[in-house]
Amino acid sequence: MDNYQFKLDQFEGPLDLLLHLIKKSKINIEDIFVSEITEQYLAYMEELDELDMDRASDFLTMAATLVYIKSRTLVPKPVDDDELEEDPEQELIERLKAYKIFKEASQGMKTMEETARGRHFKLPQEYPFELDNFSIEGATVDKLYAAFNRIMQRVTEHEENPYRQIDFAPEVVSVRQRRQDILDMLKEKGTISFDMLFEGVASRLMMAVTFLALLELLHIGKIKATQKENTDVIIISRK
Amino acid sequence: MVEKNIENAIEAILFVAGEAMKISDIASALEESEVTVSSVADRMIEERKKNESGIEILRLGNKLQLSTNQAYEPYIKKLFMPDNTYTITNAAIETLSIIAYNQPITRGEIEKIRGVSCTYSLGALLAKGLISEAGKKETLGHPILYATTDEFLRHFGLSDLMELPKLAEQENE
Amino acid sequence: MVEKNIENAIEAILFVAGEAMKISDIASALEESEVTVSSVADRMIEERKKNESGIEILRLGNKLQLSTNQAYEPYIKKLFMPDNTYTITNAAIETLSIIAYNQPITRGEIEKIRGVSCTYSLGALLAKGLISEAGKKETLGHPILYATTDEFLRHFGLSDLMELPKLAEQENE
Repeated sequence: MDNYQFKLDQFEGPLDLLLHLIKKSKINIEDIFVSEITEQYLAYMEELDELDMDRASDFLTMAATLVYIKSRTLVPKPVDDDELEEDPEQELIERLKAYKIFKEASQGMKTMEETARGRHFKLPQEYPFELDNFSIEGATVDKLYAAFNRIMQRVTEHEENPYRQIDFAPEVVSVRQRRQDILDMLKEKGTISFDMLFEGVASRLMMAVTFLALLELLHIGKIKATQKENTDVIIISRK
Repeated sequence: MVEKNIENAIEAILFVAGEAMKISDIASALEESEVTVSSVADRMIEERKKNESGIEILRLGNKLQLSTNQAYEPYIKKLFMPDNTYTITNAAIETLSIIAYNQPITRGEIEKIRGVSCTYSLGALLAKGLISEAGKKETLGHPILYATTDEFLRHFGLSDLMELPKLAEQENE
Repeated sequence: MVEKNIENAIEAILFVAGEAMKISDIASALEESEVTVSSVADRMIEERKKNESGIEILRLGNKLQLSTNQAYEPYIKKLFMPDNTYTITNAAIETLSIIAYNQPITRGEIEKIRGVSCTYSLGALLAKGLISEAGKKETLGHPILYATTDEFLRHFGLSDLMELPKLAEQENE
């Protein structure tokens, strides 16, 4: 191991450390158990002198997993029940692959954050506007006191739930349900645009379900889709 | 700087400012002369009037400020009018109560509590002499501090700020 | 309503609102269809981009919001020295990217992917308003689901979650 002061803080967790070792050894994720990675990982663990137990426990659990997997290769496997048991080796490889995807995605997000920096927004305007007409005749200390308490009340409520929420469609919806949704939307609005159907739809699954529902409805002739020009919005209406 | 760029920069600056900005301050930020900024502003005001833009530029003496075009007031009323009981006076009293209990305080701090821009109600309270400027805060940008006046005490029949009713949380202390 | 009037009214409404406004709410105030308002908005966005306007319109999912054009940030910094340029730590951004691509998602599911406890970074992301609770999962223990917010879209300059770059695995499909 290099003369390299290892710090736990440099890594976002055991998977991050493993990815780092894999990258340094220039091997594929699939090859970690035929390589020296386990030994390198354990060597890192031994270097830890001051353990931040909270963080280190994740790293130590992973060390145990790695040792267990390594030991399995040394002892003969029982013949039968192998099929039923989930292969911990394969599982770890899958986890590493999944983690790697998000690690890379988060690096992409850093770049996006950088480019988006420097926008400014404004507070809502005070309304009503015509403050020239305002009069505080008759305003008493009690009224002043009540106003302040009212604001404090509002601030407290705001703090309890300070996050604006995006409305999400439920994750798992059947094509049948989605078909009904589309018909309901048409009943309410008369016509809808193709894009409106996908507004606020966050998952690919949900998009696919929506699209399938649309195709089915077109197929059975319950709805029709029209478009003036090639690039124009597609309008969906009932037949 | 190209004139189009000056226009756009003025627009962005006024948007962030939220209140009236001195033409001289804008000019020095853009490293342009006051005369240039002033004449560009005049053209912008003219153009927005002609186009009946939703956002207008107002010239208040040597200052500029963004404002909505009154022509669209009916739509704004429909969307934002809280309810009939919430009057202009309520907005001003809210702002005044925050100042009374937290003076001296900056516009930014008041807005943070109320969650809305307070330029209008501060202006109205200043005009009525209920609050006044009370120096500048020793932080970045040196924002103006506001405090209540003697007129405020007179109006509310107080001889001293100590006579303001205690707040619920202070009572518990 | 003439299209030019719709444009101006949208502008005025967004100015008063400050925060993101639903296209559907704007449409009902203007007594126009959502489709109309949406397409007028698209044209306004386009035009402001082309003109490098100081004030831009952002589309955040099914909402619209006014924002300054980043190009004029240097002048705004000079005048106001605003302190809104926070960045996110690596741990938090990992957690955030998992949420962004898999929302709504529980803490347990995030931790399974990251392999470490995420209590800390979830707290930081909630405090910054980049994520919010989005209901509970219909499984044992009813764990809280997390999803990204409008602030998330704004912070990363996205108008829609669909604009997130594709994941490596999806490209291979």
